[in-house]
Amino acid sequence: MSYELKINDRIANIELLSRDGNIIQVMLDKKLYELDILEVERGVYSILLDNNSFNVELVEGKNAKTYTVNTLYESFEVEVIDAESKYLKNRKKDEGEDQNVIASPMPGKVVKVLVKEGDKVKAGETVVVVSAMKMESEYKVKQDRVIKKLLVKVGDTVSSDQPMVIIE
Amino acid sequence: MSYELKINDRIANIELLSRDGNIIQVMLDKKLYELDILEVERGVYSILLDNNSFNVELVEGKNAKTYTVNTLYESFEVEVIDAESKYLKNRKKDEGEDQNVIASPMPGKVVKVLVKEGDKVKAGETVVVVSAMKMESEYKVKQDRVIKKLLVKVGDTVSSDQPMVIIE
Amino acid sequence: MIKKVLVANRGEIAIRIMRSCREMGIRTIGVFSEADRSSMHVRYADEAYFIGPSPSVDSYLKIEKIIEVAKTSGADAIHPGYGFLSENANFSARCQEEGIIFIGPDAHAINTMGDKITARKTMIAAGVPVVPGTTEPIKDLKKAVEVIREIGLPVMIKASAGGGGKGMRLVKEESQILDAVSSARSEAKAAFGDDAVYIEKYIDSPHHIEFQILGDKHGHVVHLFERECSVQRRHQKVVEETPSPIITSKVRAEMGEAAVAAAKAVNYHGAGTIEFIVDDNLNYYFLEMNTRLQVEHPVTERVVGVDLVKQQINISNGFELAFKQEDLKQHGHAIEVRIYAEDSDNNFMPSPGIIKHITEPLGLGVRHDGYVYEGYEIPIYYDPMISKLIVWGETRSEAIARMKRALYNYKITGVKTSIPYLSRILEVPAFVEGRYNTHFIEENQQYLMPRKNCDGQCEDVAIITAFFDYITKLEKIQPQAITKELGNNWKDFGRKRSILRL
Amino acid sequence: MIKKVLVANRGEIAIRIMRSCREMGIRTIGVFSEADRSSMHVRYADEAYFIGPSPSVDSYLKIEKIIEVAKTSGADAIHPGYGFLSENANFSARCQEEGIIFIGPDAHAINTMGDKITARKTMIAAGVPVVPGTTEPIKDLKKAVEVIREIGLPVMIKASAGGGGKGMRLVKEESQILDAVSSARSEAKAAFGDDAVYIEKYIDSPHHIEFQILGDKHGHVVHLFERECSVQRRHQKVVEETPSPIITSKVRAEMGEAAVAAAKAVNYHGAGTIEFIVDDNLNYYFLEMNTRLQVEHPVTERVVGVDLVKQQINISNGFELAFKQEDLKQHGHAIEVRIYAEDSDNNFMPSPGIIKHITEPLGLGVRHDGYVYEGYEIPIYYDPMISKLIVWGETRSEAIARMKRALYNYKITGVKTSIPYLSRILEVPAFVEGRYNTHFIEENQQYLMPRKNCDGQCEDVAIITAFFDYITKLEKIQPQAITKELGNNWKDFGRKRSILRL
Repeated sequence: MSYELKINDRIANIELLSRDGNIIQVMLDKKLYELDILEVERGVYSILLDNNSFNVELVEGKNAKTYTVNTLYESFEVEVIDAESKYLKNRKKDEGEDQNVIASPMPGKVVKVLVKEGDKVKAGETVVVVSAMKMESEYKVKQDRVIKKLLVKVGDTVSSDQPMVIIE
Repeated sequence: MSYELKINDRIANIELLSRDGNIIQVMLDKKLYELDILEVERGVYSILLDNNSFNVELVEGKNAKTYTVNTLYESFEVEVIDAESKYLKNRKKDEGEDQNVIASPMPGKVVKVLVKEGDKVKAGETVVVVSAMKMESEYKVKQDRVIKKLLVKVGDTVSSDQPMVIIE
Repeated sequence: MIKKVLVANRGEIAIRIMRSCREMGIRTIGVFSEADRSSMHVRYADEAYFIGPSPSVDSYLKIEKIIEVAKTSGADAIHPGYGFLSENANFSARCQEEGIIFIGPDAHAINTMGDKITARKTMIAAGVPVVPGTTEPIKDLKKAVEVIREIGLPVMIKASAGGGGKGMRLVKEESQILDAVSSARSEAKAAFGDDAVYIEKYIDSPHHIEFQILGDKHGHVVHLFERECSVQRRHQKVVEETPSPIITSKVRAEMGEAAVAAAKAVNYHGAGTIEFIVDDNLNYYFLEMNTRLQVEHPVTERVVGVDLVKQQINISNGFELAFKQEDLKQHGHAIEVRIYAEDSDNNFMPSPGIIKHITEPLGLGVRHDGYVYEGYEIPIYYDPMISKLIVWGETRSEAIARMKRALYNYKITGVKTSIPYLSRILEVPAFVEGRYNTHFIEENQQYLMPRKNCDGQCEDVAIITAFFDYITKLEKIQPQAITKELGNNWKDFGRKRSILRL
Repeated sequence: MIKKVLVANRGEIAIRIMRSCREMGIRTIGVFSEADRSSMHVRYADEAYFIGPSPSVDSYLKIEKIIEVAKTSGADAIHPGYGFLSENANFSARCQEEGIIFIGPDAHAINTMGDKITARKTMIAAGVPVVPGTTEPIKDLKKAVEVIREIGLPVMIKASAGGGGKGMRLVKEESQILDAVSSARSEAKAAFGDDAVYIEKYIDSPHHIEFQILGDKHGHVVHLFERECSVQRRHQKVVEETPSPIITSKVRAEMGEAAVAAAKAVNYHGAGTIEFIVDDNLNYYFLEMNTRLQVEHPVTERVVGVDLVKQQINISNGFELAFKQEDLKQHGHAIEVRIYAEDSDNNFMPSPGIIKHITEPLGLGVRHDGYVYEGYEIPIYYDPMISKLIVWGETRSEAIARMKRALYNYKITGVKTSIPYLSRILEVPAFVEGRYNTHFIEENQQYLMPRKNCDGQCEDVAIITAFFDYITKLEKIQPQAITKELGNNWKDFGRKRSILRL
């Protein structure tokens, strides 16, 4: 069975052809790879490919299908695409580019909420200010919007990706 | 509910009295302890007792009831004694002091087997020699015995506590 | 003799201080906020006391609470580290009142050096060069022009009442002088209702070079040479090294003498740092004094071979310095980088979170001062610094090669770090050649952008690894699902590919 | 110029070599046996090749296999590390035949120094002091007595054909000479059918002191001072330090010259070590030469400030040494301890196994050369050394204090280690005072026994922690089981205790 994995803008097609201990053969976008792959620490793989030694670290993302993959110098976001992810992706597309939720990309503490529910805000206006590690980040709307719901108040601690404001 | 824990020759009686977040109160052999206990890494606890900071490492032993506990300078073997362990302990006692199995206390490779099944061996005679990390260890019988069964042969790799010879 | 030290700090510096205490047989007291119960300094200390909620204003900055813990625990001294209460004159004074040794200077030295104007006047009196400029506001045009001619171009004109760039003018040419003064004054008048201005020499390509000093309570002061700290981003030091690649031994000796004179001017005792601004012609001017241990103190420790925390404690004990100026030498070259939990490629956004995995670089010439461990959650409340990596080499180029090797082998997952950004700094030609000033980061943006360092193979390996991990997980949930698929093995993969493709 | 190095080794030394290669921009090739697929050196290398089954005789000692990998991978040089093939003259010669640079001396130097008799004769010819004694077997009594008078008491008489202590006699007094020679001869005759004996000066309280040397291919040889290695258990070094606490600068200079003469006598190039046996009066005698890098080389690196692996590579490249003898100085004091996977308190039984958890000591003055990581299984096939801890201090006492601090903070669980044993060594008065010889371990058994270091509280904490972990596990299986019990909280614990006790 072949799988599709998304990495940056690339959708890669990959299939496991054989497996013998650490040695696997995979077909990746019509290219055949044979490599020696071994999980040496939790989430850390040692890979020998044509005798080149790679150390690859995986950190699971929001779910079991998403990974941050660190190789020597680069970091990739990789997502396994199956029927479920495809459905979610398609739905998302229908909703247009801008999101209707303002979420915090980092954990922190809400230090300012500059709007009330029902406010009309202009594109570029700051809605919430979150502070982490002595640095403040402002969260703005990208286009003219109406504040539908405030999910946080000043003093709240927010985690990464936590929705803070619903707009429409 | 109170538990019995064995540490060296001491059987300690211990009961959890209360728990509020990290703060627990326990009664240990009629002595009341209140302490702040937190698992900071897997198997590593940080403990504050009367503001003294202890770092305690636990390594699970053969089963969930046995631990090797490392404090700053000392290492203890601790065993939780419940009905099941008591039963096993009593049975063991019935079999007398000497064991009827010679097991390897360390992982290694069998380099010599000096007996055959059915052999009569004298107290102190070497039965098997195991090598690990360039060092050889000899395993002897403690009293006159008969070799009932050989479970290993030269060249076998043995793990810790693996039975090698059954004697009677 | 100090027997028990309360360390009024957290993070790497708390542990660094406790290490030296342990080597001296001194018992350590840690203090911690709500967010820091699981922090390494609590685990490293002999005793640890809770002091309040996570925001530092409610815990690490609470003078009375910390004094109270010192008394309860029987600490005879307090080490403030850097940041927090380290340059707080009131805290130094409160400790003295309570009969607790403050491991740092007295309130007088902190106050004098803490106020820029007073510090400047004190330095002038002591004969330490300061950036040439006026010490009093200038209210008339003629006087202003006179002063500019005296100082020499280029100069910066600043509104006396000012701030935010209003009423500021950089004057580089003779012909601009009159215009610039007039327009600065009228802008200042409009903005602040006051047309008085200051005039200061403008240093075109400034180097930030600082001198480490140590003074005892018997009037002896020595310097431990310089640290070059010109690699800065938004006035935050990023890379520090010693010796400075631009300084000559003649200028070093002169600046060292100036640094000692600066410290003596405030009867300084303890460890301190005299910061200078240095131009391309190696003219140097006193900038300010940091009356505490610096983040970058380890490069000095490595090259001079002195444990600065031990010296601080010995000085606090009232001992005389064990060495004279002529006993101190620089051996080889040391570089320090600061590892931050931040996404350097995304506007340096802070990246608190849980450390999933960490591999620390080790081996010859590498010192690592950190505090995080696997499973530790870096809190949102404090500085994003995770650790400092300090390397030593016989030469500057060996030190750079060693730092690259160390960064290459330093892996932290779970949070984003500045490690890739730091690696890029070490490759910038101006850095490699040692020709850089405080404009280094802005002038070298093109070298500091994230780059693709690996060919397509690297990306393919990333995909294969994620894929392999994913199917291994699947297999654990549905055993045989994967192996069954492989039943006919790879030989007939062509057939399978055409049939099974989704 | 060497561009690609095959490291024919494993463990910490393989990684240590690869680190220096990386700093020099040299690509590294690792080789691994079956047991070592997950070993850190495979992960650290740029390329890695499988070379055979786990026993080293089938992999790390397979000369032809390693040569083959070097050719396949295009390596232009091979670094043998220590142990394995590092002192194998055939291997050095085979490399040369294949046009691969062997990073080490040529076969002639290895052979000459590898054979004790030849080495002894070569040293005598070079004017290097050797332990006084006979070079030829003595077959008659009169001659034996003559020789003993010449050498001076005490002497050791050894059976020429002998071994296992048979025919050995220690003679300390004049009056014993005749008896001892006669009985040694008759015992030798009975045991080996040959009554010839050797006579050698007996060194009563021997110190093992060795000199690091470096020689280039242009005839320059320098020494990098001494290492004191007298703390030994069964001829295995346990703790090494430099400078030696007993040596004087006069003797150091003399021994250094002797070491250089010894190396020159075999046209030595590369890094090597001249081992001396030294008595309490600082008489020194050549013992043997190790024609390779030593395990304890880092103490020299730290105190002299030279990267020995880089020097080896530069020498192999045919470069001249970049320094002369007078450029080299010792700065401060360095100590190394070797951490073994062994149960030091249980007859030093090896303890291979899986590393559950590791906390490495860091900070000022600490170097750590290791190779294990969490989850790694230390294999049964190789040396039990896990890592080396090297500390530096301004003084010997600071270095000892720092080593104690580092060991205190070094935690490895999953396997037993020698860390507690090493900590005890550092506390032994004779060690602290620097008065020790190779009998140190046997003479100080009473200090080296496992001790109870903590009062009852420590044991109670151990019990409570195990208990807490156990009930937390139970709770995960049967949620609420524990909290339910706590329903009425601690106030009525008296009642519960009496009811629920099993």
